[in-house]
Amino acid sequence: MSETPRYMEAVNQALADEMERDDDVILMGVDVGEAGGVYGVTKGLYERFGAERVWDTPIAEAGVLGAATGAAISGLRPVAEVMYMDFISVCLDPIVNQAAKLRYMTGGGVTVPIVFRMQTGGGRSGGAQHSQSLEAVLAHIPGLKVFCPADARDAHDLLVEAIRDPGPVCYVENRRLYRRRDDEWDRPALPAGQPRIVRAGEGATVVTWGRMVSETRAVLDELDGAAANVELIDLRTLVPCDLAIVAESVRRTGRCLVVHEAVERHGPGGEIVARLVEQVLWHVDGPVRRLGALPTPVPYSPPLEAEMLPSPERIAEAIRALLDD
Amino acid sequence: MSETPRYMEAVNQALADEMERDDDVILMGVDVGEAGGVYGVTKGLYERFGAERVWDTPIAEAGVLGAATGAAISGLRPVAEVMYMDFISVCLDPIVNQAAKLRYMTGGGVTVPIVFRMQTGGGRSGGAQHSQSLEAVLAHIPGLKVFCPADARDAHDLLVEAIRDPGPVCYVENRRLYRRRDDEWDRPALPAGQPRIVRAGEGATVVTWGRMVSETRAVLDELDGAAANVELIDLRTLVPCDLAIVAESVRRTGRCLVVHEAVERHGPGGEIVARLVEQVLWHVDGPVRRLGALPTPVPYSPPLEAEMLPSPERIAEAIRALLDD
Amino acid sequence: MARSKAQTQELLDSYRTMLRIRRFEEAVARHFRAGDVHGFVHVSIGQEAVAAGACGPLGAGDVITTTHRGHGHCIAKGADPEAMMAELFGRDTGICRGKGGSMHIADPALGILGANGVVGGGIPLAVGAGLAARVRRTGTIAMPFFGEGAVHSGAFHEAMTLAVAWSLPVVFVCEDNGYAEFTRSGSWKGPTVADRARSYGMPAEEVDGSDVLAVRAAVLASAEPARAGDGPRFLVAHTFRFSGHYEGDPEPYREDDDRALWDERDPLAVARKALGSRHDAALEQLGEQVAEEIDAAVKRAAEAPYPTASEVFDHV
Amino acid sequence: MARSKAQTQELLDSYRTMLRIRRFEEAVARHFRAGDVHGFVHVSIGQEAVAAGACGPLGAGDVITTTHRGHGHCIAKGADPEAMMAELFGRDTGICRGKGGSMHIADPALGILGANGVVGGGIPLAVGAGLAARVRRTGTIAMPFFGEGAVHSGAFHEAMTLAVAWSLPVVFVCEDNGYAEFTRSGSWKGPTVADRARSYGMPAEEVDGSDVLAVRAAVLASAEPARAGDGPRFLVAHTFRFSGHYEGDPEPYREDDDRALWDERDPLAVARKALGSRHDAALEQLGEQVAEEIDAAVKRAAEAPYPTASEVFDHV
Ligand SMILES: Cc1ncc(C[n+]2csc(CCOP(=O)(O)OP(=O)(O)O)c2C)c(N)n1
Ligand SMILES: Cc1ncc(C[n+]2csc(CCOP(=O)(O)OP(=O)(O)O)c2C)c(N)n1
Ligand SMILES: [Mg+2]
Ligand SMILES: [Mg+2]
Repeated sequence: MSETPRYMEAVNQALADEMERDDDVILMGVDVGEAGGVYGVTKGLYERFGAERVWDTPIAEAGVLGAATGAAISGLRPVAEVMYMDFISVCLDPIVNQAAKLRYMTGGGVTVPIVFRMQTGGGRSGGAQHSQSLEAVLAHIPGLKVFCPADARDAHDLLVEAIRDPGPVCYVENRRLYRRRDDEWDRPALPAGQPRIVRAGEGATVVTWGRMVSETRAVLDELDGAAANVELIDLRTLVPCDLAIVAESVRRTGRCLVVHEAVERHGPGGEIVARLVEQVLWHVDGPVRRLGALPTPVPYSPPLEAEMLPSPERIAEAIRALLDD
Repeated sequence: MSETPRYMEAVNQALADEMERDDDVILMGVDVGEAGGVYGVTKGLYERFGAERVWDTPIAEAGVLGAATGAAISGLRPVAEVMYMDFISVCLDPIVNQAAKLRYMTGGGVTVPIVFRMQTGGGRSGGAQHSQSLEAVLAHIPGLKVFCPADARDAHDLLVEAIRDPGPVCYVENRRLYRRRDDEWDRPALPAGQPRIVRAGEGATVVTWGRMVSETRAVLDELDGAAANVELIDLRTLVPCDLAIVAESVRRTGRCLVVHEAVERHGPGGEIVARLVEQVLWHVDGPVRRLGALPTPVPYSPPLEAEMLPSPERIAEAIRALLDD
Repeated sequence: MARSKAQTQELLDSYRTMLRIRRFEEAVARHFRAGDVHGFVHVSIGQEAVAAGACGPLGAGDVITTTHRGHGHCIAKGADPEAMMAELFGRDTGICRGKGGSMHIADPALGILGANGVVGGGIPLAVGAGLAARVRRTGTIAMPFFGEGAVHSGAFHEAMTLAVAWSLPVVFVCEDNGYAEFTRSGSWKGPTVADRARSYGMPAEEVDGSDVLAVRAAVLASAEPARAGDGPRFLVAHTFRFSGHYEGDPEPYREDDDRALWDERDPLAVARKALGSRHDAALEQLGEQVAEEIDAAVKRAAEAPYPTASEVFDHV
Repeated sequence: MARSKAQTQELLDSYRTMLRIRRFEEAVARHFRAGDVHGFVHVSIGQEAVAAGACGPLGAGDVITTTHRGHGHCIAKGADPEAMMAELFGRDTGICRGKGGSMHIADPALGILGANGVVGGGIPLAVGAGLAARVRRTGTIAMPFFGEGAVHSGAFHEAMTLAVAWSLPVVFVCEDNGYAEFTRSGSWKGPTVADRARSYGMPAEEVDGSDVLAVRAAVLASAEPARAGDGPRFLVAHTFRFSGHYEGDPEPYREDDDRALWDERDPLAVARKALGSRHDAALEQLGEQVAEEIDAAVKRAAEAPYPTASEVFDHV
């Protein structure tokens, strides 16, 4: 086999395969068609499937996502793109008040098989409105699933699963992973909800997702002594999320750190810590902590942004502190 | 003195006093003017201050809140109403990407003295789109403060503080408290960020805010034995939030329950538990837990909604379990 | 103008639909006051001709979305008043199993994609249904109902823009019922709703929303080209909200002359007048039938069980 | 048509503004490629006449909001290119202390309420500034700049609606630069931007966005009634995005004839032609001055310190 696909190629391939398999799958979004997407993720799909399957849209995200939701309850399976996750601000209603709730409000009268594709990726001076990781906002809304693939394998498999899911899924890509190839492309597919042990260890457990998986793995590979003996778990999906594997790990290691790119304050780490504490309180002999971004908007200037986001240095420091305290 | 004001009258009074004190304070919202608000909260203000201070608006919340934000960086101090908190879905951008970030993005070039007034209040069959408590969504966004007054005294004082604050404040009323009068109207004002011990106790600590304060107090007043000896703390504001008083309480009592009307999953309780665990892990000899709403949209049917929201029964049960485990 | 026999039959059928809506909503209002119906309830008394006239000509595959004031559209599109009443009573036999309530009443199997608690929220949904109709070549149309208050919303603008951009089979129906909550129609400087619609490049017609056959004719004229792929159409129905904005509304904002309009605008009275006295006996009988139907609906709703607690987790 | 002396001076002044914008953005593009300027950068090369012509007549108290493509508007409204360049270099001396970057560049003290990374996001802000001007009776106006791609957004619709409803002193300026990202203007069935604007009940004019004096004249004509309380006005400037959508854009979507337009549409060339050869010497000197100014801006930006880490917590 030639080179394994890049993360973005894995996304593209999942879209192509599902569109091939099921005529009801359509794509919608700003410049996802002829242009192939602002990052090239949907390249070739317009040519292959045509304008009735791949819908370029005006910049009218609330209308587009609302229409996608209406199409989803009318027999199609739309994959609608929000170009940057930050822009859920202009189209939250169809996601949160319509798609997430329609099946419930109708007492099961409809299913809403829709995927909201969006991407995030701080750390490249995108500025305050193009850098946010807002997965906690979505994960808080009953009726939504939230997938955050960390590598090409999961980018593919979780998108396939999202498209086939009868309910709405927010599928969050990380653009800083787009060009990465995957060591483990041959890894078998895992279902959503099941965390994956990326690296075994006995001294402590680190839980994360998205870009922070590879970031943390790189940090761990550099550490030595006790700090090297850390278990790393990729949560993969925030909803659903079966923490049994994580709890088992923390019972073993006695310490836990949740790392995420999202702002720490009222961020996704709180949920994970709170659930773990419920399950493992009497088993831990060290701290259960979070490391997320600082409670500020994302600054533009590189040194400020490096300070704001969880950097390799801060991750390393947090892991050392976890082991020492 | 005659009767103390109801919660909604306290809101009205704070608005009137601040509008009287400062000509730059204006109100905006659907039917806040001539009609006096859909719940009557702004009654009399249009007559008293006129149409250049109290702005009825079309149903165009994204435009209105954006305009309010533009007015705030141009010398006014708008209090803009979102009729139901659920509708932040149609106007999140001005709140989250504009008002919350403008001071930061301009490096301090502007202040954004704006209050987003909104109200919530589940438990009355408002249905899935008129019953949500979404304070966690707002509290996650750096740059926003989030106030959740639980009684008339705080409804007044926190609104005054919100209006005078140089930055954006989301001020969340609970409509089910609107007609309540306050036992403690003469209580001195407390600053935002400082929790308040509502009821002293030594057996466990319960932390909550909004309507759940009186709800939990009523539950505690009914309990007996060890269960009666529970400390109840009103968090009052999610951002800012100094947990020192809570941590001190939990160190004393050794057990803690966070109760909120919001959905538990990725809800505001996670943050509080995670921060408390950081501070008190070695001092607790019982669980640190959350009790929030179930992970479903809010159902209409009364028995289903009662099941979904934290009811007096479930609060009592959770407190008993807290003491027993 | 002389009416054909077919038209008379249509008028009789429409009258029946309107009467069923009227009696249903009167019962809803009564049972709201009695505490059997919960939450926020908005009735469409006075606006029945729009629902009946617009939904009458729709096919089974055509779909509608509606607003917080949607009972009438549901009944006109074929929803079962008994299941609707059970819904409003919060019962397990409800059309949404008690989960939706008045503001989310729906019956997707009948093409009723639901009421909506968010002003403007249903409009893009209908556009999406139109998109699905186009992609799947079903030959069906989608019809969003919305109030004149919704046209200021971004959702309206974006939905209109998409429907035009993609030539979708959508017939927009705006009911100008005189008020948005407590604000009179036309309070805001700006174009009329019809002119606003035309500005998107969409043919728009205004129609007397108290005249059920006029609404019906306008919908028929609009639906045909929309269905044929000629792009969306728009109707403004001038109608009259006889009740308060919500059940319990004290209506201090009403202007004196408001109620005076009632006699000439009541769509049932208008239809009855058009029918003349020739049908009095039949209509009397109809009145009894409908009263019975609604009474039975209420009775069965009141007897139906509430959902069991564990159902809270179903359908998430 | 003969030009008055005053007009010639205006043209010379405008030319200077445009040249400063051009050289600034060329430097930005260069230093983006060199890695000194970060993130997402959108230059307005080809559109300078809109910025210079529209901001030229504004007073110090008048305010603007702009888009992701806002350098030109900022310079034309008086922002210091040195502080702007330092911002883009991410330095502590930046106009936003390094916190904003290109997409959020602003100088509120000069009435520049900021670029915006959200398409449509700045339009309601300007409407709010207009509201403040009305309430505070400042006699100032607000001017949102936005691209033709933004007119489909709900934010545009709601902002337009409010400005009309409240007769606010706002002059909307839409720059139709041929593209929204990779999508050509006019790709979507629907009204022209000017007709869309008129539909709100707002006078709208179209102007050649490569002709700085034409833009200036149109703005002057619009600003006066807006300022006097006669309600909002709208301008569509037809212009031409010479560069890619963002720096680094490979532009595969360009049509062949695109670049051919450049010679006749370059606003600097247009102005220079209008000035004739009489000013060649002065313009040559101006060219040197501007080059020096921008070189110095780059030099000082490159030498300036980055913000210290603790500043991350300031201004939240
Ligand atoms: C986004 C949003 N804003 C505000 C409301 C509150 N609200 C409910 S109905 C209504 C008035 C709607 O008026 P109109 O569209 O004319 O419909 P009508 O009530 O007259 O049928 C308002 C403001 C809402 N439900 N959704
Ligand atoms: C709400 C939103 N959707 C999408 C984008 C991505 N985006 C950035 S610029 C742009 C095109 C804007 O086109 P136009 O308004 O014509 O401005 P121009 O780039 O031509 O100056 C898009 C889609 C965005 N920034 N905000
Ligand atoms: Mg109305
Ligand atoms: Mg453009």
